[in-house]
Amino acid sequence: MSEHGFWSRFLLPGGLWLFLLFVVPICLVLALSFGYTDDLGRAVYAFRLDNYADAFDPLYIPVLLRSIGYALATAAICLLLGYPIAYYIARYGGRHKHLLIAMLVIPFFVNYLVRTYAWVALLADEGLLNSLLGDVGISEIQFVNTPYAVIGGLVYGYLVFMILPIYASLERMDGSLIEAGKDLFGTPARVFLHVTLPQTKQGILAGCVLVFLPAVGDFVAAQLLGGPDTYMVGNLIQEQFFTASNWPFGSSLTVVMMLFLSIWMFGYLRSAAREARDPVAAEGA
Amino acid sequence: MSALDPRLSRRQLLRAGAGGALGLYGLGALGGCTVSRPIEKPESTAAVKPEIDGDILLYNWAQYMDPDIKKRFSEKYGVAVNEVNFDNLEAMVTKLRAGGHYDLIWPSTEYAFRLQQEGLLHRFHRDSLAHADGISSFYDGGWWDPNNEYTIPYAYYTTGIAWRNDVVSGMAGSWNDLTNPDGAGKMFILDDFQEAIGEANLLNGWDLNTADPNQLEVSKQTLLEQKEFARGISTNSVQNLVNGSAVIHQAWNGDIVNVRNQVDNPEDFSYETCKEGVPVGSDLMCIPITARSPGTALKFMDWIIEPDNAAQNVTWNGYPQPVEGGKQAFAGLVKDEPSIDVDIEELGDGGMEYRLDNAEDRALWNQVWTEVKAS
Amino acid sequence: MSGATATGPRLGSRRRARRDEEGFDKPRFLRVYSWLVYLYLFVPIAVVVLFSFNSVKSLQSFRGFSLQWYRDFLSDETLRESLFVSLSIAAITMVIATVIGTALAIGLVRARTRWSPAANILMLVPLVTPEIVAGISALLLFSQLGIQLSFWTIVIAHITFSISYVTVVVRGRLASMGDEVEQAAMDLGATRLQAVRLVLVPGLWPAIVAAGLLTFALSFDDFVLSFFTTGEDVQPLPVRIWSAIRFGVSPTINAIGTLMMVVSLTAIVAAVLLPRLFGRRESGIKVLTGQEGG
Amino acid sequence: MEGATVEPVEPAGGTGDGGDGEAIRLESVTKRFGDFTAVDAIDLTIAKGEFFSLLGPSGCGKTTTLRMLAGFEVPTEGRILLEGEPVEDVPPYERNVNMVFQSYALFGHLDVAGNVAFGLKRRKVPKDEIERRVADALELVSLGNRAKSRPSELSGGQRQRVALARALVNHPAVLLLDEPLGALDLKLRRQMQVELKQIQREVGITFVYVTHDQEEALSMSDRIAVMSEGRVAQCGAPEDVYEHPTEEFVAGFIGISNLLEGVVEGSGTVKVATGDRIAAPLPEGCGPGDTVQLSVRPEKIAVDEDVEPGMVSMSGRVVSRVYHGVNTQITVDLGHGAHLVALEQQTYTASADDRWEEGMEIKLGWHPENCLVLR
Repeated sequence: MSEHGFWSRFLLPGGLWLFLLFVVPICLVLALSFGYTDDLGRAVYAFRLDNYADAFDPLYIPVLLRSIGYALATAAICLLLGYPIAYYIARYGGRHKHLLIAMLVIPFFVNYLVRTYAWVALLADEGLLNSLLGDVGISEIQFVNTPYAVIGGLVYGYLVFMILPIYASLERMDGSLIEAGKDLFGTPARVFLHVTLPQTKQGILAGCVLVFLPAVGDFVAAQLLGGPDTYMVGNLIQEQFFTASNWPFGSSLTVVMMLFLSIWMFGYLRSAAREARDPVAAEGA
Repeated sequence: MSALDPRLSRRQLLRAGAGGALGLYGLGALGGCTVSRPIEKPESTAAVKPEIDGDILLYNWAQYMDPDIKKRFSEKYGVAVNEVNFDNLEAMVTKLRAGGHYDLIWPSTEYAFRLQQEGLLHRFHRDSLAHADGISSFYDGGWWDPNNEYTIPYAYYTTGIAWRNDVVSGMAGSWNDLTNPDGAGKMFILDDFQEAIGEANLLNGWDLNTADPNQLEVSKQTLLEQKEFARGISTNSVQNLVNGSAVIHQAWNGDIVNVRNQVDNPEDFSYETCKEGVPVGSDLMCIPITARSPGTALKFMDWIIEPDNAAQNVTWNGYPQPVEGGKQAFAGLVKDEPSIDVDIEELGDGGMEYRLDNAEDRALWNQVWTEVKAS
Repeated sequence: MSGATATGPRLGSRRRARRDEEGFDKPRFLRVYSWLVYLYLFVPIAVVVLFSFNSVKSLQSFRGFSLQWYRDFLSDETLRESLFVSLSIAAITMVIATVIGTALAIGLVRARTRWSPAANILMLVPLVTPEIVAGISALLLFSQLGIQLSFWTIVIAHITFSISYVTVVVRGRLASMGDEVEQAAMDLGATRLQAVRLVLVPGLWPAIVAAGLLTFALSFDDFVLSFFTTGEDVQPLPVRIWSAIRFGVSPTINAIGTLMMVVSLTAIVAAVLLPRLFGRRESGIKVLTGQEGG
Repeated sequence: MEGATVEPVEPAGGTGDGGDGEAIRLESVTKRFGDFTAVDAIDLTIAKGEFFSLLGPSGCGKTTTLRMLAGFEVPTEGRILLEGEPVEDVPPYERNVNMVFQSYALFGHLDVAGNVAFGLKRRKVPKDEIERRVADALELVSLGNRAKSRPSELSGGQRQRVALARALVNHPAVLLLDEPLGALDLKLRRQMQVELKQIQREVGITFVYVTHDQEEALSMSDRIAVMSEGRVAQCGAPEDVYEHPTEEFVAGFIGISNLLEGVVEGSGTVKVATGDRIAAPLPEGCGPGDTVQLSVRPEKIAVDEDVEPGMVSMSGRVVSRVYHGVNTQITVDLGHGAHLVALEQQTYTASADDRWEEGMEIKLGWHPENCLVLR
């Protein structure tokens, strides 16, 4: 048995599992997206384009765009919140570094639904925050049932997926690079911009992708924190499956969503590949 | 997570894509197949007898039954009583059609009728139950179960409007009250396609269950106008009212009982039914054909409608039960706010129930509701 | 890419921290900023925990200390079973996904067949696929095959989603380990399989533990996949919480949330302490964050 | 180190006597990676008990050669004989050779004793014998007291010794060492060189040592093969290779070498760029008109008043002067683009005060026999 034959065997269980239980089912979704619902309300495979005509209806495209907008905002805010804290821990965490990271992760062990619901209790019109504000004479502010609440909930839900990759790339970066930057007369801001930031590009990219893509498909935040105008594509799809019982339409919405996302996914994979061809730049990755 | 840096070339991506395409080709063979398999139905159609024949699995709304009642049943008969929850009826039917072996389910009248039509329910004789006499006569020979063979009522409710009388004034007992200016931006519509469209139908003076596309189009416009006015679309009326987000809320009467139980100022929370029409809903108990222990399930139904248990359960979940004990308990709960109470016998004529008889109508309603939410 | 700790000056020494107190890098600014983020993260958690001890059924005002909601939880057999089911699913997912994912990582780094690039992409796709898509496709697959939705369908869906996380974590460490230790083992008379078992896997252990914990936490917390694939068996806690949340909640869910956090933290503390009990010397938290081992 | 014994496999043989005492023979071994030829048809014979070095710059194929000996790479062409047996296709775990890796490749999860015992356990050596041999091997490398330490707790030099003990304990026919001292600092490296040589003498095992450090190779080896671009440029005893390099590459790679380009003249002298005619022993087959390189080792060059009659002498201007303590390196511009480097020794007569300044005129000279002509 050849060397490579031996190692290839390790690919088999995982490869097979992912193919049969991930790729094939996704193909099923694709197949069903061309199907229809019969008189008894059952989903039937066929080749019809009706669902796509519906999915691209001007009614639903804004829902998709809204979801992408929310997810982009979420990724941007996560980056703004996450980068400095990752930087602080990696550079100044000292011996508490690992404790600080563990503390970031702890809130994520309270169930996502419970955590999100806690925001409702905090931010409701007669909730804790408003009653505190009331005590200092600020009149009631509506936080929940707004797009801001949805984005806030998403940020809270996915922040850790931004921090960890960035932290990892900062941690891997050679600290002397920053010193070299300063030595070469870089102001701290310039050093950050021209040395630290490019060195951690891959971590930032990974973080953004890991936040953005799941956030697009989220339906919990909009359901619990949203208002009448914060309907997201995840809610739309979920309801086609469990409320409206229109699986084929739900499938086609899923496919359309994936099409929109695949542009981002492909872009990410491409950039990773480009990084690999340029070993100097990839050093930081 | 750190090493999320695949070193991929375009060629590798293409190769992976080719693999996916190959899989698709294989799926071409699926054309015409339905997704879920038909349920295997038992050949025997004999009526179920109330006798212990194994553990049971309940499939119910969340927090709709006092756990203590299950516990005492379990202890008394030495069988396990398990429970799983759904958050809407369509999801319940979906999982049931997928062949789930539930022993006891809680459909509305409409869903019970559909399931029975599909042959998915077990038959039983109501008089084989010890406490069947206590059942309100409204449930005797209803359209959904003319021969009393498939269902036992669990609870009933009306749909109306709950409001904060310390903030909102001028409520007139009409569905128009949803857009009372005092509640602007603090009004909620129920996140239920039938309750929402039904309310709009009533407001427009149409039949509650109209499937006329033109009428539904007008109702859709009504809903869109209401949505402009609304704070949200939600079934969580209890929390929305308690935490002050809502001052006007389309709501089920039982929820108001729960609201008033949770706040310091229960007198500020009112409830009204509307003159255009009062949707009435009944949740029933049925035994699916896939049940593994139909006998125990029937026995358990009997246990639920036993007067003391009914009273205990009503006190726990805040919804009236149309049986002896349950009715009285509910009357006691709402004696401060009689509007919440509802006498099911009286509603026999004035009340209206949701009922969409075929898949096309349902699809149309769902379509309208999806469009309202997505707009 | 060097083995992280081995060479090169690293970020974060205290000495350097003092020297850099100036301009943008001023740690004081970063420190305040970081603590604000920590505050943001912990306030809702504090609310969850606090109100789980509320003496009245309210999520708005705290009236006094009581264990009522924990009693409610414990006296509700269905909820207790749900907790147990969630733990079981997470444990089984952890074991199977860690084994498969680790093998996949080893294969991806070491094998060079024409299938490995495809496997590389395949492995990454679940990470960047919204969970709802995975949930729907799993539901479709099970319905299509006529498989009853049950405990095991949830487990299968969770494993499918977790493999990639394990692979990514383990692959990172594997790549930094190089292949010389395996060669050394084979040079000393170990067959390939022995080299994997006796040297490679022990060397990867910190990453494997970290990946396992991550998988456990993800599975235990997961709602979406469970929601789509749960069936007649006892539902995992998050699915129950969802059904409850839609129609108004009692502080019992705060008690549940608090208990879930306690369970997860216990699992972590155990994972940190266990290696020490076995005489291994990796820092537990380091292992947790997948940083470094022996 | 006293008292420790590792039974020699074979009594220590002399240097390269071939025949029965042959440990390794490479017969036109070639290794290609795709289009790249890493090792190009090399022939080598290594005698039993020999300390043999493969010396060359990075990328010259020395490590690939070593890895083929270990079994990690299979030759594309050619044969490898280990004690007379062909082993090209024998996997590493079945070859009686062991390797000390550049990175040491210690097993982090095992303690020092566990690392050393690893190979013996694989060979199912009885437990008590393992214990004894591990203890002996650790004594041999002076680590008897660190048996229970983890590799991460050891210094670089100690790790290196563990790696050595781990390989030696198996009594391999050949020990392969891949730049084992590369990661150590200079002082420790010197010390380890001495120890390594001593251990090799003691155990009598054949060592094949890969290094790019010419000084290391010269000081330790019985024989050296200098490799360049996948082939063996020269193979011989250190003195041979140093004193009589057969080609420009070897001369340049080993030690500092002054090279002056010139043309052979009829009189047997070489005319260099400065116009000087220099007498030098010409290699065979070198005739008038040939372009050659004239090579003189810096330490063979006499400076100024040390230049004796009968020497080839040239003069120029000091370009730079680098003080080394033991000696001073002086670079001299001879004009016409030619440079020479000379080493002026500190002796009991000369002192550091006698300084050459940049720009000073200087006279250099050497005995004709110390000058090599390379083609």
